[in-house]
Amino acid sequence: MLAVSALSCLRGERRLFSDVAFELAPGEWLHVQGENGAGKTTLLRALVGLAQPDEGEIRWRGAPIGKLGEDYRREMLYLGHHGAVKEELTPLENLRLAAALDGRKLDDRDTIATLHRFGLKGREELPVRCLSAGQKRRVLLARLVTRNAALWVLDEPFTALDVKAIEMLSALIGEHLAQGGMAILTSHQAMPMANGKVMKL
Amino acid sequence: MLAVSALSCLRGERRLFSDVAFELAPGEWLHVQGENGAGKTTLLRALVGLAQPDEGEIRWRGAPIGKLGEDYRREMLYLGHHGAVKEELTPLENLRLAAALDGRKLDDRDTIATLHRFGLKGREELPVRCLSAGQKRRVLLARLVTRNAALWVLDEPFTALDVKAIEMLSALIGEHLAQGGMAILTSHQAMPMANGKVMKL
Amino acid sequence: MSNRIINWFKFASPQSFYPLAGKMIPWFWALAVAFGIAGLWISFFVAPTDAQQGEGYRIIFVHVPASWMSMFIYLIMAAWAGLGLALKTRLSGMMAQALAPTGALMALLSLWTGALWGKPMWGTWWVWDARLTSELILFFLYIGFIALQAAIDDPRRADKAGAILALVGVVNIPIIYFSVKWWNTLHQGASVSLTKSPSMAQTMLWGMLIMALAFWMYSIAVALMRVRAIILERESHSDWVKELREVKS
Amino acid sequence: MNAFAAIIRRDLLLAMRRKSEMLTALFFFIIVVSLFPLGIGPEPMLLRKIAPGVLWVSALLSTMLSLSRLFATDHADGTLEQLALSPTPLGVLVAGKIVAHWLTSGLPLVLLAPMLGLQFDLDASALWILICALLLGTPLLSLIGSIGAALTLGVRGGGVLLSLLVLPLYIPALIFGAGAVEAHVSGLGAGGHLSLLAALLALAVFFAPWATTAALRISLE
Amino acid sequence: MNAFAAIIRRDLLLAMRRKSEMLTALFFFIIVVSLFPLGIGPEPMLLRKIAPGVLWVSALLSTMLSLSRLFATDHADGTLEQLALSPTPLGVLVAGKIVAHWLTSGLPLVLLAPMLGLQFDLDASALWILICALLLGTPLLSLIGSIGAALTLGVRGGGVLLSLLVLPLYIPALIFGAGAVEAHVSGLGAGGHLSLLAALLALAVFFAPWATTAALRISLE
Amino acid sequence: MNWGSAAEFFAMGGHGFYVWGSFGACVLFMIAEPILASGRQKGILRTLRRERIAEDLEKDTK
Ligand code: HEM
Ligand SMILES: Nc1ncnc2c1ncn2[C@@H]1O[C@H](COP(=O)(O)OP(=O)(O)OP(=O)(O)O)[C@@H](O)[C@H]1O
Ligand SMILES: Nc1ncnc2c1ncn2[C@@H]1O[C@H](COP(=O)(O)OP(=O)(O)OP(=O)(O)O)[C@@H](O)[C@H]1O
Ligand SMILES: [Mg+2]
Ligand SMILES: [Mg+2]
Repeated sequence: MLAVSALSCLRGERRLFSDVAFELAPGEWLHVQGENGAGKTTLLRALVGLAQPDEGEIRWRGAPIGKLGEDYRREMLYLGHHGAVKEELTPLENLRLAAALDGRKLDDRDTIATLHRFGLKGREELPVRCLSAGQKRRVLLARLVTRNAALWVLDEPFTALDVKAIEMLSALIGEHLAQGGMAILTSHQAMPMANGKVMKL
Repeated sequence: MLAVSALSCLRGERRLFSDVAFELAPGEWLHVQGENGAGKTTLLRALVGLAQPDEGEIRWRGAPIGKLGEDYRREMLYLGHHGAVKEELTPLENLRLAAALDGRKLDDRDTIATLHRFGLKGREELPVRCLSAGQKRRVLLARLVTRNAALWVLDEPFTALDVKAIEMLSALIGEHLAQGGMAILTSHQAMPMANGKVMKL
Repeated sequence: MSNRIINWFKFASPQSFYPLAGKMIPWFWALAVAFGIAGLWISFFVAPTDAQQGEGYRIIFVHVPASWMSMFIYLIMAAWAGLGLALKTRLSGMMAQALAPTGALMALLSLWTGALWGKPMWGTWWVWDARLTSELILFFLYIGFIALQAAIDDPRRADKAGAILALVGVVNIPIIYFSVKWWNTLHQGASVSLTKSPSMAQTMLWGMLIMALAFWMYSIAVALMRVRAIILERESHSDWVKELREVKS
Repeated sequence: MNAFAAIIRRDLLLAMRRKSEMLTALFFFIIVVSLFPLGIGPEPMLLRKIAPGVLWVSALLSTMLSLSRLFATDHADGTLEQLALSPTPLGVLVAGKIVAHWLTSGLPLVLLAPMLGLQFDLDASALWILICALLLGTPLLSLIGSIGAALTLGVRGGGVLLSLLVLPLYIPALIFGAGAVEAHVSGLGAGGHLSLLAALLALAVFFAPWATTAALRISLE
Repeated sequence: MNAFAAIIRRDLLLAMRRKSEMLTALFFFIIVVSLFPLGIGPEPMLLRKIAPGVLWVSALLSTMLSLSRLFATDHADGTLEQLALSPTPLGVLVAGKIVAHWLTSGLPLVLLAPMLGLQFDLDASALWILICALLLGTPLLSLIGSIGAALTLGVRGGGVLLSLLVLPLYIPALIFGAGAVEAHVSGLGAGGHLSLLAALLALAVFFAPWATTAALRISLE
Repeated sequence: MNWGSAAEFFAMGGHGFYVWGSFGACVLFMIAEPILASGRQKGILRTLRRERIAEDLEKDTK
């Protein structure tokens, strides 16, 4: 499905990585490893199309992602270092609006159920500004459920989460893979999931 | 040295914690534990004087910290969730300016050596904006070395750091304790240091 | 045919343009100096005294070339920028960046010499005349372009952002020019207006043209000098720069 | 189309949630307009003469101030990245954001202007022309401004740089807008000015969202 | 004293690093001043009359725009918390920041104003009065503005709220500053206006840093 | 020849200040700009040379 060949990225005069190549088939996941500053975030941003690689090609279902455009973006979900939630809005509103921008409408019941699943019970109506670091992160991650995407690209999804939340999230990723999804993750912590491909930068 | 008694904090109508009490003597460290949203960050901000507790008292060398003011602040260093580094400046300038504001002048050699110790070799002259998430964090943490403080208050110091950096940091904290310093930390990860007091919120 | 295109692209690469520019610069300087001396000679020793304006009119010999160049350079700059955006040639962005300060200088000189002309002729340094006002706005556009590029560190990003701004500006310059013109002529309250240029003697025309050529050659020479510096700055870590004779010695 | 409505609704909701922001932009307009009589003196003749100019310059400045937030908040919290990655074309979302910006910052000015015009002793027909001119002109300001906002996104000193880029481009709108009222007052008829404004608006509607989208893609890289 | 110099040096260094920011604030001033003739029309008589008012209002706006950055960047990246926790008294640091703000945003305006005055056809003696008035007035603007900047820190829509708070406080400075030039032009002598400006400045030097510090402490809580 | 003497030439019929102000500014700026440009070129060359020396040293020590 996703095939990457001979990818390389420059930053300033520094070559972060070169000749990165891998393939990802349904049900597989990739753990991108590397020290701080190795270029993991840069690689992920290139994979989703936010940064232009200096060389190499990224193909999705056989076509270059630059050509696919929206068709690729519809099947892919990227959650980065950033909050990407509106601090003034409540978790519920945040999820609903994010879905509306993708052109879909969420059912209120399901959305609230998802928030509960992410441990935000009793915080549905509080502006995100008031939430703790970990709770903010959970609001963001709830989009994994409310949006159906085949490819998940997650940059350090476990930061700021407590032990229970990490377990919940890795179970979620496991389900996604079992249903034929794909995932690309970075993390400095040990991964609580098995059977991943590993790539060292 | 630091004595806390009957501390309690409200947020909205929610009582985050109450009757928190502990003492910290030179060479000791405290690990504040708790789920996401338990109130760890709130507690730490109260301890350093950035938030007012609703009840209870915080004493440093016997005197309430509100009264001590600068005398307390001179002996204490708080590093929070936030970056607290200027994105336009280089790591070197960031450290030098932070020290200058505390009324001290840093020796260039020592500062560069510190940056190297924190794995920022070759990045001394790059604006912080260009650094990776972990590298930004390291610039912030370098202040632990360049500023002599007796009490370190660190909110999730290990986020975004890679394995080597975590080892280095915990060794640093160990040294600090061995020299009679004190530390208060939060973290969801297992602590690589021994002999800490633990407090569950 | 295809051969020529390849050649063209070869010189569009910074690596081959750098030495080429180095070779061209002295020639343009020579031309600029030659035309400049000739132009100055005509403006001070050949051109006769003007019947209405006395000697003050001699400012025309720098004022008009500067005004022309300021407008012309903006077009060239925008063309380079657009080319860079369309074809992704690295050199184009550098050329645009190199031209901007010279263009801004020409606009400034036009304003300065115009003001110095206005004081004796109209009795005031500045009037809100259409031409003057649009020249001032052109100067602002240059400054905006330079400021935008200076504010962005990543040169590739700076090039692209600057290109969009330059193109938007090109669309707007005629709009601005005509709107200002209309604004000014609609309520003609000003007690002074641009005195009609005297029917210029042949010599004056020649003087102006030669001075304009001098300004032109000067602009090319300076822009080439600046583009060489920019090339070195941006490519400082590529191998060909390290192998340059200037660097090795 | 669905997403277009959704982003307008989202931005309006956010504006409501930060109500103070919208209101203060309005008050800024009111205060700047009211500063002039203080700085210049109370002669009614003089005031009537400078009224259209002052109102338009203030409208321009107040729109410009709110421009810096057009994309900046979305950029800072990472939402803009998500918008760029959304399956909806970015151009549609950008157009929606521009519409929302006009609704929250341009439209209120139009509604408020007649009241301020009274302070400067303008008569009823001049006020009508003022409203028409502002109705055509303020969307133009939002459209042109969005290009500047996108270009200066995430750039150091963005706020002031933005004004440096955008203000010169606003000049035709200013000239025709203020000119319309003046022409009417001096008996020349405002039709020409207004139709030129409309032509500029039509031009901007086509090109500005496109240029803004291109600029945003560059800023995100 | 050491830390006082250090914070001035730091802010100047940051300003140098963001050179474009300072320059663009200046150009903003120039452009806004130049907008008025475009809105009002080119008659020299009229322009001469409104010149002091226009120059002062523009100076005020340009100072105000740079105000929002006075504490905001330090706040956003957490440096301000660190300043408040620093052993140096916060008041000293605040005073240093205000001085640096004037040096980077007020002083350049003063130096530039005469040139713009020429565009409005002011004569030499009026220009001198203008410079004196601005020299007394711009520090006043920085001092008063810092209180507003501190109060609106971290408040949503801070930028515009700031202008709402600060502009009314600027009115005395505007009246005396623009009044000085006008009084001189109409032959009344500018002495009275200038000494009132000086008195206001003396007052502000004592109270503003103190009030700013108090406001900052509140914002940080 | 329009000019009787050098003084006449410099006076420019009473407009000396304006004429020489214009031509002077042009000459001044047009001398300054190339100097600045070549200064920029020299500066970058200097750093490049220094970097090269540093690289050579590094190689030697290895
Ligand atoms: C700051 C003041 C001034 C500015 C910004 C300015 C600007 C310009 C510009 C942009 C042009 C080129 C226009 C074109 O080729 O269509 C020009 C040409 C010219 N200007 Fe000025 N000008 C100023 C003052 C003056 C004054 C005071 C005079 C004479 C009294 C003057 C006389 C001329 C003449 C004779 C030309 C050439 C006309 C032509 O080629 O059609 N200018 N000026
Ligand atoms: N202009 C530049 N010049 C030199 N190096 C640069 C420049 N910009 C970025 N870099 C480097 O590029 C790298 C960016 O890495 P990236 O953010 O992808 O790291 P990462 O693997 O995600 O790290 P982390 O684990 O800390 O998040 C950093 O090492 C940074 O120092
Ligand atoms: N206005 C409010 N009403 C109700 N609850 C609030 C309000 N403001 C904050 N809270 C709650 O207060 C808590 C703040 O927690 P704090 O940030 O101290 O958590 P933390 O222990 O640091 O968590 P984390 O591990 O995620 O960083 C959160 O649970 C939040 O939901
Ligand atoms: Mg990263
Ligand atoms: Mg926390």
